[in-house]
Amino acid sequence: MKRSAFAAVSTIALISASAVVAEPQAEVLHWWTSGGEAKSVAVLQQEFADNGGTWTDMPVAGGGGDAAMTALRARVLSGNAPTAVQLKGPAIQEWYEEGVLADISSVAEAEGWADVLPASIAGHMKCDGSWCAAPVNVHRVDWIWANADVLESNGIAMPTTWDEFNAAAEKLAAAGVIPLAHGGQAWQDATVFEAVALGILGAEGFHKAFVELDEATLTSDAMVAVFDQMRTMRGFVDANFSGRDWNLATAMVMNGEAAFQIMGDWAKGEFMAAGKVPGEDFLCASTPGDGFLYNVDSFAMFEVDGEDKKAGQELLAELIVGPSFQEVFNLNKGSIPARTDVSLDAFDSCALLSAADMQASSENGSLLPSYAHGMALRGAQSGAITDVVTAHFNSDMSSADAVAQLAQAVANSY
Amino acid sequence: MSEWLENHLPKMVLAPSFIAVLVFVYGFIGWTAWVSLTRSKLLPRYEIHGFIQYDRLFASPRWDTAMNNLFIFGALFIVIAMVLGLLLAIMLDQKIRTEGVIRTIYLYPMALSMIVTGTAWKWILNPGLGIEATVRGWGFENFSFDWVVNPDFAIYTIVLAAVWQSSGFVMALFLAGLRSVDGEIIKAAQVDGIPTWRIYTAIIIPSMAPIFLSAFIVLAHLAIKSFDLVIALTGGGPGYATDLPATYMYAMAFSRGDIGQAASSAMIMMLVVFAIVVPYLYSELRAKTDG
Amino acid sequence: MAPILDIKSLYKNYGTTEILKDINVAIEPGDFLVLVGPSGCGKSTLLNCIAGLEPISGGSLHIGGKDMTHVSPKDRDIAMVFQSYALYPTMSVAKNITFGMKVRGIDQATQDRKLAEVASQLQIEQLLNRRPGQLSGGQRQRVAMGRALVRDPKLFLFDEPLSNLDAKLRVEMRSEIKKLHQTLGASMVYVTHDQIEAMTLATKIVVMKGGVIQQIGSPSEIYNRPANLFVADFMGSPAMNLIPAKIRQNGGDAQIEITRSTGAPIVFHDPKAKGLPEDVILGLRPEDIAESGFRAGEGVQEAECQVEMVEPAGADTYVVSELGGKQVTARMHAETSAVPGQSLSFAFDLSKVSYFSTGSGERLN
Amino acid sequence: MADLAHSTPRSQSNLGRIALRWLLYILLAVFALYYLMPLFVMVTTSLKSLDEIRTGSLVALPREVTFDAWKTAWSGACTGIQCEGLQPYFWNSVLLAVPAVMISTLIGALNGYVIAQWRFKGANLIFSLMLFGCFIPFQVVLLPMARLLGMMGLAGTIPGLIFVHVIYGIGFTTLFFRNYYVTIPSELVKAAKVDGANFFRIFWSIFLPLSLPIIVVTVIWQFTQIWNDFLFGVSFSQAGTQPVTVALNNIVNSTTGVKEYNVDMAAAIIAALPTLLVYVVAGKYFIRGLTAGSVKG
Repeated sequence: MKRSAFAAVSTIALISASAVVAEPQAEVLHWWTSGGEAKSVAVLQQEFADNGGTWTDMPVAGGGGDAAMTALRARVLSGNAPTAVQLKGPAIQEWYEEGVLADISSVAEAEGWADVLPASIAGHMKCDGSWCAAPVNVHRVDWIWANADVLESNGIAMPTTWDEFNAAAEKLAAAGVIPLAHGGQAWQDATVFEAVALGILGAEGFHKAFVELDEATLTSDAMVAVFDQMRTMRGFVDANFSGRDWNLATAMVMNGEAAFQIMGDWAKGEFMAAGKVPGEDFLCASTPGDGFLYNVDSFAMFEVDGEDKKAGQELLAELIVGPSFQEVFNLNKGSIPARTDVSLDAFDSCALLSAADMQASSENGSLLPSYAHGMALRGAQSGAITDVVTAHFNSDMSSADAVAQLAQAVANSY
Repeated sequence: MSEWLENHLPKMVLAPSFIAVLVFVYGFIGWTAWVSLTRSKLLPRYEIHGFIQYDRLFASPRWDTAMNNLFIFGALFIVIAMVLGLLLAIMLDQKIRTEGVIRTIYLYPMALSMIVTGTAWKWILNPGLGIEATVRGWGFENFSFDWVVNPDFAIYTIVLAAVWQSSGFVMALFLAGLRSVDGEIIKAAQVDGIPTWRIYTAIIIPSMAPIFLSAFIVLAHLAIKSFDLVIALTGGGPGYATDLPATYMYAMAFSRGDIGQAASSAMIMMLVVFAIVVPYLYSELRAKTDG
Repeated sequence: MAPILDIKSLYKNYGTTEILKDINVAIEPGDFLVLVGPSGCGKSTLLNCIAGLEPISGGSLHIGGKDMTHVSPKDRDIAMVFQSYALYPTMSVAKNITFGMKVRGIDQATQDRKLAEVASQLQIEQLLNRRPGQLSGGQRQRVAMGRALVRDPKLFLFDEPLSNLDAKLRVEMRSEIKKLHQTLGASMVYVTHDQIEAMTLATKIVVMKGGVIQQIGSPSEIYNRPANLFVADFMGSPAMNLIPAKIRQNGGDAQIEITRSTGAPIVFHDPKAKGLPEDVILGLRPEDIAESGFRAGEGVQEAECQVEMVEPAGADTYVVSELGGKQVTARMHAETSAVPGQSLSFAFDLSKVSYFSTGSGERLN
Repeated sequence: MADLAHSTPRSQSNLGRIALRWLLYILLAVFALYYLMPLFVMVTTSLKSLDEIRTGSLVALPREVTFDAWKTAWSGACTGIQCEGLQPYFWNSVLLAVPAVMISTLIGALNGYVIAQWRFKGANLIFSLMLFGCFIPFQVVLLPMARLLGMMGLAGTIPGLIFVHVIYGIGFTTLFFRNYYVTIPSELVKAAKVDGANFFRIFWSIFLPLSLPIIVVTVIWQFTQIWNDFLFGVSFSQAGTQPVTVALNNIVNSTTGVKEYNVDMAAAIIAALPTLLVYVVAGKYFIRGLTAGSVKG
């Protein structure tokens, strides 16, 4: 009795909502909730509304999307999937395999996405040859941020090799500055780790290890060296790093308490919000070594009922990849556009550097997905690696043990 | 007809709850058991693959840590919360003038979720920001309180916060117990010249045995389910040093898309719960049918 | 006239345990039936069965000539007073008394009138606005009675209503209940474990043990002609003397021989003992043993006995002696000359004697 | 019981007694500090400006008190693209918690009444099965529950969330009421039956009026659980039905954006106000209710 009453009420709600024929509707599940991020999403919502659509916002923050994924799973199982969901990396293909994603090839082909997106990024947006997701931006993960004054007063230049970095760090430590601002959370440990790994293994080695999960590479001496460098880095971190939020670490760099931070380009937003100027107050550079680790945010469309929602998905996909949104959004978010034909005039020097590096990497094959941010591997495998990385970094485990555990954890993750 | 209704009305009133519990507790446990035998990834699948998930589970060092932590955390948390709760209750029972205020102060953490207090706790425990820094600021340069950043001690900070949250409730239970102890027994003991502390240890506390049991059950249930506490305070870190089975399970199910693995860990958790709760239920029901 | 309460071969089981076995009782209108027995004998269960609070497992039950075996309590036309009074704690005394009427939808005017009647009858007018928690034990007792009285039922049921009162109050309330019974002429069933209460109140007593009725009868029948050893021992205070004895059939006469540890056996003659088995238990109430010279009559026979203990009890003095290996109590007048250790001549009134089988414990005469 | 403190026998000197008393108060105060610490941090932070937080110590009194953060948290903070603060979510939580608490309390009361006073064969087994339900880790039920809610047409709705909270509240509410009602003599039911009252009448007229202390305990417990719930809230809600904890989480737990700690803290306090209020106002009755029987075994 009660149930049918509820059902009736929600049916009525649905009917009244869809009374106007096929007005684009979208309920969007995402985890961009903080000020700058929210402003970026608001841009999209505005464009969506301008094109006659109704945007229903469903933000779920926390744990780098964990909470959102919890909600998503429950929604999909209850047969009530959101229209569009912030999803990225192989998770898109995983969801596709569960048979719940919608095909947006018609939009992609009409808009010519294949021509404007770098091939490796486009690859993430395809499932079995058809388009199933729309990319929003490209975050670079392998950034090293520095306090300009601190480096200058200690006579240090931005390091270009890990040895240089180590030497600089020791010098800074001797001068009483914390060399590396770091927050001891598993994903931050993994972020530093992959930057180090990219530098030491090189682009090819990185691909072998963290995309192909090649056992030989995972257990190689080079990998031992990566862990050795991590152990060294551990010495450059202050004693109170555990559990620290990344933005507090950024604040340490800003205040001159610490010199460097290795973090994706969202850290730039913190500097900017505090009124710091890139190139003057703070410096940005890629971490030592060649290559470019990208973290591409994208939206996947879920299989839904109703013409209005399908219309919403198509409109949304079109807008997301549209040049105007790509520009405005990324200006707000600190990342760079996913499509390569957007004018970068309004972007800051760090973003320009990022765009140039992406171009170059794309050409020489060193444009690589970030493992730490879920671009390279499925959740179970990347999680297994992170477990070992963070366990090693936060204990006195030897590098040899770590490598052995790494291989085992990866094997146990299927 | 009306007589039949009258005789069966109590059962009919209980029936919906019973059916709900059967479906939503036992049905779901059964579902979890099933899924734990599959290779479910992002979403549940239903083809049985044997005990592979359990093999993976027991091969995982992180799960080892989580189970170890559960026992360390569970034991410490339950014991400390009980002892502290009892102590506070006894102190508050000494005709304290401001009892109402103090009691509320002790009790209020129960009202807050860890989402609310997590950040504050993180700062307080962080050596560079919180207690350590403050005490050093007072001039005690060698004061050290850095458990939260030490993998070997971080689990104790979880205990600290968990005790903070729950000991007030335990205190309330014990205070209620103290207030319902038969006053004549105590008068008799006082007439006999038994010192106050002996009255407590020999007469009052033993008479509160059922309350100890209730408190134990409530605390055990909190310990096993502790989840947001860890997430808010340490996120399982440093490394995964403060992982608990509940957080392990959550990580597997929702951030790793490894539902089969999560289901197998849930089943092991359930076994632990079972081992604790069943003896309690047994004693509970026996005592009640005697009476 | 049909019996007001008629119970036929009633059984009550909990699972496989039999609580009540083959209960058959009937009472006439105006009877005061007391169910008495040690705790756990099933008397309260029987009362609950009569009230309909416990379903019965077998047999039938009629109240006022109507079959009530499967009728719910509220339709049995009964009222009940409970041991703990069971007053509704959140209701005032007045509400407690009128609750039943309210539930039954009786109009307010009638409720008020009946409440006033009952309140004056029980002298609780000044308590009507109080809560049960503010009343003394005796007052609560009265309110509980009031709640029953206001119903005007065919049958009143009382479940040990006086056991929570102190001794003095108990005696007071007892006589008040008796008075009430006499003025109302109502039919009552009353459960108690106190045999004095049973004797003073009842027009009819049912003695129970282990879920089985031992004897049904008027108080004097129960007292004077107990049906078996259990009833003999349970009813009366001090209890009936139960002395092992041997009977020697001697032509037209029967000799009763009682051994004792000191001295020769006592030998009595009693024609009533004719035809009884050799081993019997002889039952004699303390008041039927007196000092020689204080009792005369047909069945009185005397014997010398060794006095072991003397207990003055005001109006009487109890003198204890040993007979047949048992302590035998004699009820003597207050000025008795008995002294412990001395020998005294006792007069045994054998006209009142009861004989019981040593095996079954059943009455033999 | 409370006489204990004052009539301590002669064995202690007056001086010793006073010293002991002082010690007692000092100890109580120290513990009070321990319990108040996080609240202190939260309140002071919420009254600081963001600049002061960036530059000063996190654990210190504000140099300059400002209530801006509170205003923002209530009606201006962004939880996604909507910058309406906690306000709309707060009312969602009210709409969700009030009926859920009322329904689960009523069901618990009826269940406890049946189990304690209308015993029948198997009632104890049913009770223990229900009790065990209290201990099930909630993560276990998320996915199958989502599926069932979908089948019932309740997915993403507030009634759906109420349903879930009621289901998983039954164990505890039944436990509370059952333990309270077993201390009430069964003769009360018998008397009422003889008086002609039926099952529900007895419950309504006699047991419910008696239950105030345990109702307070149950309501406090359930309200705290339901108001503070995040897991069910985030899983079974959709845009527009999210409870305040989800919004708070959205404000507090952003991963890659600028953190406004003062707003976070103010939001946290606002989200916790109802439960705090319940404890402060009803705390006294809470202890009383526990004393009244619910703590027995």
